Amino acid sequence: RVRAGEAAAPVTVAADAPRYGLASAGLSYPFAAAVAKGFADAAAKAGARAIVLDARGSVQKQANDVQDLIVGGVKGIAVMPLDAVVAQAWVARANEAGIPIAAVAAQVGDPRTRAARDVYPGLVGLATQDEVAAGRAAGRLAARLLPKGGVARVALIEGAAGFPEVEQRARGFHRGLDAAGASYRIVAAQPGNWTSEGGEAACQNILVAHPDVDLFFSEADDMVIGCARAVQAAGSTARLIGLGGSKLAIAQIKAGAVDGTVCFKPEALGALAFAALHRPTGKRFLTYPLPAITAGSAAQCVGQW
Amino acid sequence: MSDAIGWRRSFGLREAGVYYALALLMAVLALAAAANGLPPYFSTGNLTNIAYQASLVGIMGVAMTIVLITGAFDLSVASVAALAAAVLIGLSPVIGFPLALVAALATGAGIGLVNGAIVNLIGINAFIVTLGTLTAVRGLVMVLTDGRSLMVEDPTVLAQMLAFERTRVPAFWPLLLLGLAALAVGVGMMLRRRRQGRALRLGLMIGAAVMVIAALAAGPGFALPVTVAYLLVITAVAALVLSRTVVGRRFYATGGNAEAARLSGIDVTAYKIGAFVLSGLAAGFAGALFASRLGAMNPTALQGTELTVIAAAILGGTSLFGGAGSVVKTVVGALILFTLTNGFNILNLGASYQGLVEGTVVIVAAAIYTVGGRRGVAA
Amino acid sequence: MSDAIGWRRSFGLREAGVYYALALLMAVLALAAAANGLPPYFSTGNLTNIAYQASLVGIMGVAMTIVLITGAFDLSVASVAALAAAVLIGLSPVIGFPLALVAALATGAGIGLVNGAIVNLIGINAFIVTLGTLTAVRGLVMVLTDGRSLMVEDPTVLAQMLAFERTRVPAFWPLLLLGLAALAVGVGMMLRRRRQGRALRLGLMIGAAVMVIAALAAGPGFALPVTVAYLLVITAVAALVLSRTVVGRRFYATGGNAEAARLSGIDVTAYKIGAFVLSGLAAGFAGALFASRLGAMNPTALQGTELTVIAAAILGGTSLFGGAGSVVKTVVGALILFTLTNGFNILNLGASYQGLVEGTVVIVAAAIYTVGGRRGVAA
Amino acid sequence: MPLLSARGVAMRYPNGTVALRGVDLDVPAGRVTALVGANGAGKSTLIRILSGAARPTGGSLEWLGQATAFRRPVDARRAGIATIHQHIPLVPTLSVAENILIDRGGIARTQAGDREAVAALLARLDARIDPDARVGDLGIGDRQAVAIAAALAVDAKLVIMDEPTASLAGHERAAVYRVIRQLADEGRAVLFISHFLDEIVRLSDWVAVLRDGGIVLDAETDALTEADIAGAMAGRQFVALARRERAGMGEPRLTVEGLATPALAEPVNLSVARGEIVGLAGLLGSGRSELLHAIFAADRHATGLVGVDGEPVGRSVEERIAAGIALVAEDRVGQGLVPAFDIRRNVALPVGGGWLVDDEAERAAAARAIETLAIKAQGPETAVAELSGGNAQKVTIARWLRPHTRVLLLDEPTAGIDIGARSEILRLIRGLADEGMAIVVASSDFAELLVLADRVLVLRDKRIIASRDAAGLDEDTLILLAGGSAPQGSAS
Ligand SMILES: Nc1ncnc2c1ncn2[C@@H]1O[C@H](COP(=O)(O)OP(=O)(O)OP(=O)(O)O)[C@@H](O)[C@H]1O
Ligand SMILES: Nc1ncnc2c1ncn2[C@@H]1O[C@H](COP(=O)(O)OP(=O)(O)OP(=O)(O)O)[C@@H](O)[C@H]1O
Ligand SMILES: [Mg+2]
Ligand SMILES: [Mg+2]
Repeated sequence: RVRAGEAAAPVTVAADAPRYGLASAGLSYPFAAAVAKGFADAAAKAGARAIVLDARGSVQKQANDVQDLIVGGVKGIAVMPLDAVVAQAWVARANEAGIPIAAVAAQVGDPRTRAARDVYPGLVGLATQDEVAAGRAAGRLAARLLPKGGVARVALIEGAAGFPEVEQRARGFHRGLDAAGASYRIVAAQPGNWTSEGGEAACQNILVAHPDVDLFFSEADDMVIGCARAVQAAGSTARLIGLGGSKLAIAQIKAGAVDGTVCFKPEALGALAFAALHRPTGKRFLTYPLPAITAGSAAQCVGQW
Repeated sequence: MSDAIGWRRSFGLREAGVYYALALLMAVLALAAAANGLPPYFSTGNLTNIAYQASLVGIMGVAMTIVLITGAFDLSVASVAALAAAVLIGLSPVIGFPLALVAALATGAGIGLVNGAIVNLIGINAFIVTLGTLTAVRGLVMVLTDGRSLMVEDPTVLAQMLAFERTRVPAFWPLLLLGLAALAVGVGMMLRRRRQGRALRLGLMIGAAVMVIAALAAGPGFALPVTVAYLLVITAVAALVLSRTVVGRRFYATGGNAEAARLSGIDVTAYKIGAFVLSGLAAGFAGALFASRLGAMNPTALQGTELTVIAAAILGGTSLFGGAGSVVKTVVGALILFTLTNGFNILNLGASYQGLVEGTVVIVAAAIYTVGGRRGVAA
Repeated sequence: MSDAIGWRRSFGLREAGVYYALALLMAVLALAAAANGLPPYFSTGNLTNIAYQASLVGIMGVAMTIVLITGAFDLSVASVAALAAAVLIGLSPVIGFPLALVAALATGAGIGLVNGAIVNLIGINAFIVTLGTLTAVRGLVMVLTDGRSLMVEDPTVLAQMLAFERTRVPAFWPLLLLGLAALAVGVGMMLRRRRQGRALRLGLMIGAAVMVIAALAAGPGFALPVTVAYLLVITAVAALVLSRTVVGRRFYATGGNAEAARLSGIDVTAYKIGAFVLSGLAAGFAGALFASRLGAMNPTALQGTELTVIAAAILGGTSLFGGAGSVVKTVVGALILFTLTNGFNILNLGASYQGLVEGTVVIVAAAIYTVGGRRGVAA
Repeated sequence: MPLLSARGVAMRYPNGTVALRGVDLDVPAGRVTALVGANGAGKSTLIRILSGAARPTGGSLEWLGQATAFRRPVDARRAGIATIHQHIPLVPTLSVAENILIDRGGIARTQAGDREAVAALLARLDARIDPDARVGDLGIGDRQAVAIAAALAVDAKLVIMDEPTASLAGHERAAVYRVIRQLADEGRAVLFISHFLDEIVRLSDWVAVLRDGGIVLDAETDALTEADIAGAMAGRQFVALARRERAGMGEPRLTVEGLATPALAEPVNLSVARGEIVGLAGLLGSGRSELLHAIFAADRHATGLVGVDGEPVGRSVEERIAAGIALVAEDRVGQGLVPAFDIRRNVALPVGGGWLVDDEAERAAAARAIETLAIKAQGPETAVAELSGGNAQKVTIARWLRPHTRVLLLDEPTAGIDIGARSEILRLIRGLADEGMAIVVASSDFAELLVLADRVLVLRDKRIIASRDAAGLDEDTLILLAGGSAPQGSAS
């Protein structure tokens, strides 16, 4: 028999091996691609076949993907939900079909009413980093970097409107700063659309209005890299903090262009999600520690995306 | 001779190419699935799935086709659908599902009216206007939802939504009867031996045969998701109006040569605005279905879908220059697009290669009927 | 009388509306900034920022305008730019930056050629072809990058990239001299008292005055980011070719009436394909600049930018139906779009409201010159 | 009481052109009223106003004695006015039948009897057109016939026709004449515009002459001669062009050997001498345009040898143009003009010349063309979209009036051109021939061909069936050769 093109999992796996599906948010996002890699690697190690579907950022496509996985009769479904609320229905459907389902990288259930660590009923597991905790780690790091004395001026580079992480990371950031007793004022909170060029433009523009910003917190590493260019070009002394631990950001931290970030490990998430489906341990909330990284500690974080 | 030409016209690549493209694609996928030892591709479940997945794009595509026929363009459909979804989810707990549904549809139609009025009364290019409303309406969704997902908690409302979107309608008898009726009409036409319409007759007979066979293959328990039924009804109504009524002809005339249409007494502006209203209405309906699917919506819902909708229409052979187009073919165009993704999922094609394959297939599908036809639609 | 009409034409809303729209927008933002006690809006730094942010879209917009002038359409530019970026980043460590740059540009031009050939030789609709290449080329980027970000580690390559993208070019003397030269030409024309060209003369004088004032205000240390300089040079060359050369005339004729152009001996197909090649080349250049910004790129780079590019062109008054358009106005259209985000950031407008405001401003800006002009470009 | 009367109708276009300055006109029932005037006199503008397609800037209309204002075309149609506009507005993507029945109301798009009705209308016009053909695929002559049928389909009290026969050949033209007479005999009013004065004299009961936006002559036709009408149009005494025998052609300039294309039934061999004018006669669809397009290589499938002055010429339009061949295409809107360009740029369109645009030279050339061809326009910078039909036609000719041109192919060059300008153009063509140009001209106006040509080729069913010396040939023979019947009372 001819085997299917196994682009996602190059390791040889028997054709009748158990199949596990991952409904990814979009494989052109490096973070999601790394999650998928972790998932596929873990599956290959366990002698299973991973079916990775690419929603390409569309909730509707992701709904179709989940449905195709259910109809296709996989042994377990991991979903990296593009929308926490919408994903509830998928959990219900998988449950109806008797297929175990786990969430990876993002929560299922209304994030406003559900605590970050409260796993949605019906999921066999939730493998994620706590976004609020990540924001908090960034906030604590920021508090260390802010100038002492007086009210520090902080600017926030958000993702894009409509993503729950935007608010969660910001909330954690505030908590981290408050917990460290920092005295600060948010002078601007503007979207950088998750991209480096967006981050660069936002920082350039904010620096025009507030040339004296002391610190920029970018909600994602891609944006902090762009922001670093803007800060440098404007001759500002603002400190820069990102979030995510991308390869590029870690390189920039080592080079001294960025001050710090919070280390995410997407491949670990993929592996955790696979484990939750393959060998459930009963523990449903699966995560890993989120250290804040600076130039001194950059070696601790291996950029996975 | 005219008959032979009519026949060649109707079944030639130029006219029927998009059907062939779909059939070819499905055949390739079925073979590939069989070769990989996967469950049979042509199962009722799988085909129903494809139709279900294509239904929202199909519904918006039908109205988009009408807009394109009048020579305009609507980029705002996806945003409008998201807004309608937000309205439905937001208002359902307050004023009840039926009224909220009306509000959602009215919202869609209202924005369509605004689009149409700006384009036709002020005279700004449709592309830039609907690009503006695409952005502005999405912004409105952000403002209304405060950038967060909305969901319905009220169980009665939720039940109504599920009933609206998730029931299945029994399809065995309708399909069988429709098929037999079509067959009867076809035979009747054959007996009347009209010179014209041999092509139509043959098309009718093929359609009838497909319906009857599908019904028999699926068995008496066969039921369709209600969204697919909505799509079928909307498509059928639109196709009949366009091809069989004076209103339809006026839509075509408006897009084919607005000045000629105006001089022959057609209220061109009304038809052009009407097309936008229909587009908004369809987007509102699609948004309501989307919201009801999950009892929830997120502010970035359906982002980017407008290009898929337009792609379906153009894949179905609708001209960007107005005056020509068929809603049935648009739906087939949408089916091609969703068959493709469904096929990727079934065959577990590496995600990296999907874009490459999809883009190529889209161009090849369009090539099938362009090269087959005498001359392509200009640029 | 004819002179008065020429004057009214050139400075009327219809012709110059997009300039007024930009000026109005900037004035509003400057006032708002002042009212909020922010530093002056019209600083060299801020204006340079806006130009810098608009430069990639502007460069692609110039070529897009040419494509639109020939009556076609190119949705693939953003994907092509991403591919060129991937090629540059991927090849630079292997074959060195200069050769990799050539490869990136060749990639862009090559895909443009493929687009143009499919559209014009096979005759498939440009919208569907470039939608196909949009998808396929993005897929190719995924395949090449395997869905991960690429980055250059080699410090010498990185240095070359920075030199290519990040240097600043001294602009005080060039600006001053150019302004004075324009002034001189204007005065010369005035002395020759030509009947025609009063409008041109006035335009020249205004432009000259703006340049001289800008140079003096910015001071002798004034330097432009090199991407802005690239944009200026590309725009100037394209504008001159389009308005002053026979080649430019033929681009317009090709889009204005392809059959008439063909019967006048213009190789219409070559011009149409040529426009696609230019578009691919410009996208390749933009992609190379993008990659050189960070010495890195991720596979989703620039996704969705094609709509911004087309919006800039159409905001600049280019017709979707071919035969009309101005690259300078396209660049102004891009500036409007980026001035808007710049304004949002400076005024710290909430992210939720930005879409709503942006969409509205786009429509209003387009309305300014449509309503001002006698008749709008038909939908 | 007249059916429709115009009182002091004036029209000033937004660009400042005053097209009409107070026109009084009565159109009574049962009468064929002819409206004539030079190109740009304002005829089409008046028609647009009478049919509700444009609103006048002054004056008023009366319909059946009642003051009316047609705000939209539909108002005029409802009142009972059917109009054929000059630039034949049809919907290219719809079929012939649907274009003809376009404004029919009701619910069903096609009704029983539609086909029969359409077939009857087309038969009445002697037009052999497939009712199911797409209008976009038709030639300009067929489209004109469809437009006439569409006007007849409406049961109108007044039928207005703006140059209905400009693109028709003798045979179809005769059918239109018949229909016009019938309409009048049924008690309807017909308002009819034409540049063919013989047509006017033969057909109409009444003539109104428009000059510079005002009526200068309004009289019964019987009291007038062609010369009177022409004189009133031009505002001066008008001398019709007479045939002139010319001796001694030069050596062959254009040689065509084995020219074959799928559009022609058989290969064509042809030689045109320096200074010779060859006429192409034939019915609609006989293949005249195809032949010209093949010579010009505009037909990509054309094969065979084409030579100029003994030098073989390559097989592309550019090479043909470079060798000095020029084609003035028949469909000025579709194939001739770039609507977004002004006169200057349209005239300067043909390939050749340097890299840079020389504004001054172009302006001068355009000004010269405006002068030579008496184009009625404000100046070289006037947009061609604002020109009247005949003046637009002149622009397409003007494009090729350059020293470089050695062979001029003209496809219906005088369609829609007024009598004064027509003889100017014919004189111009003759002058060009005298300077050594080889000229091939296709025309549906056989009288014109006979005046102009040295030799006439007759085409029928896509092949050349006869070649005659023009001297001694008469119109009736030509009509018989072309395969049509002679128009009723074929005169002159
Ligand atoms: N849309 C327009 N805008 C501006 N001027 C116009 C417009 N249409 C026509 N004109 C001008 O109005 C005048 C009358 O034009 P009209 O078309 O009525 O002439 P006509 O008598 O029909 O000529 P022809 O015999 O050439 O068709 C001309 O000078 C023409 O240039
Ligand atoms: N692009 C086309 N597609 C289909 N039919 C066409 C096309 N062009 C022309 N025809 C048809 O071919 C026939 C020949 O038309 P054409 O105008 O070239 O002939 P002609 O002898 O020059 O006649 P005339 O110049 O009097 O119109 C016509 O019946 C016309 O309808
Ligand atoms: Mg006229
Ligand atoms: Mg012809």
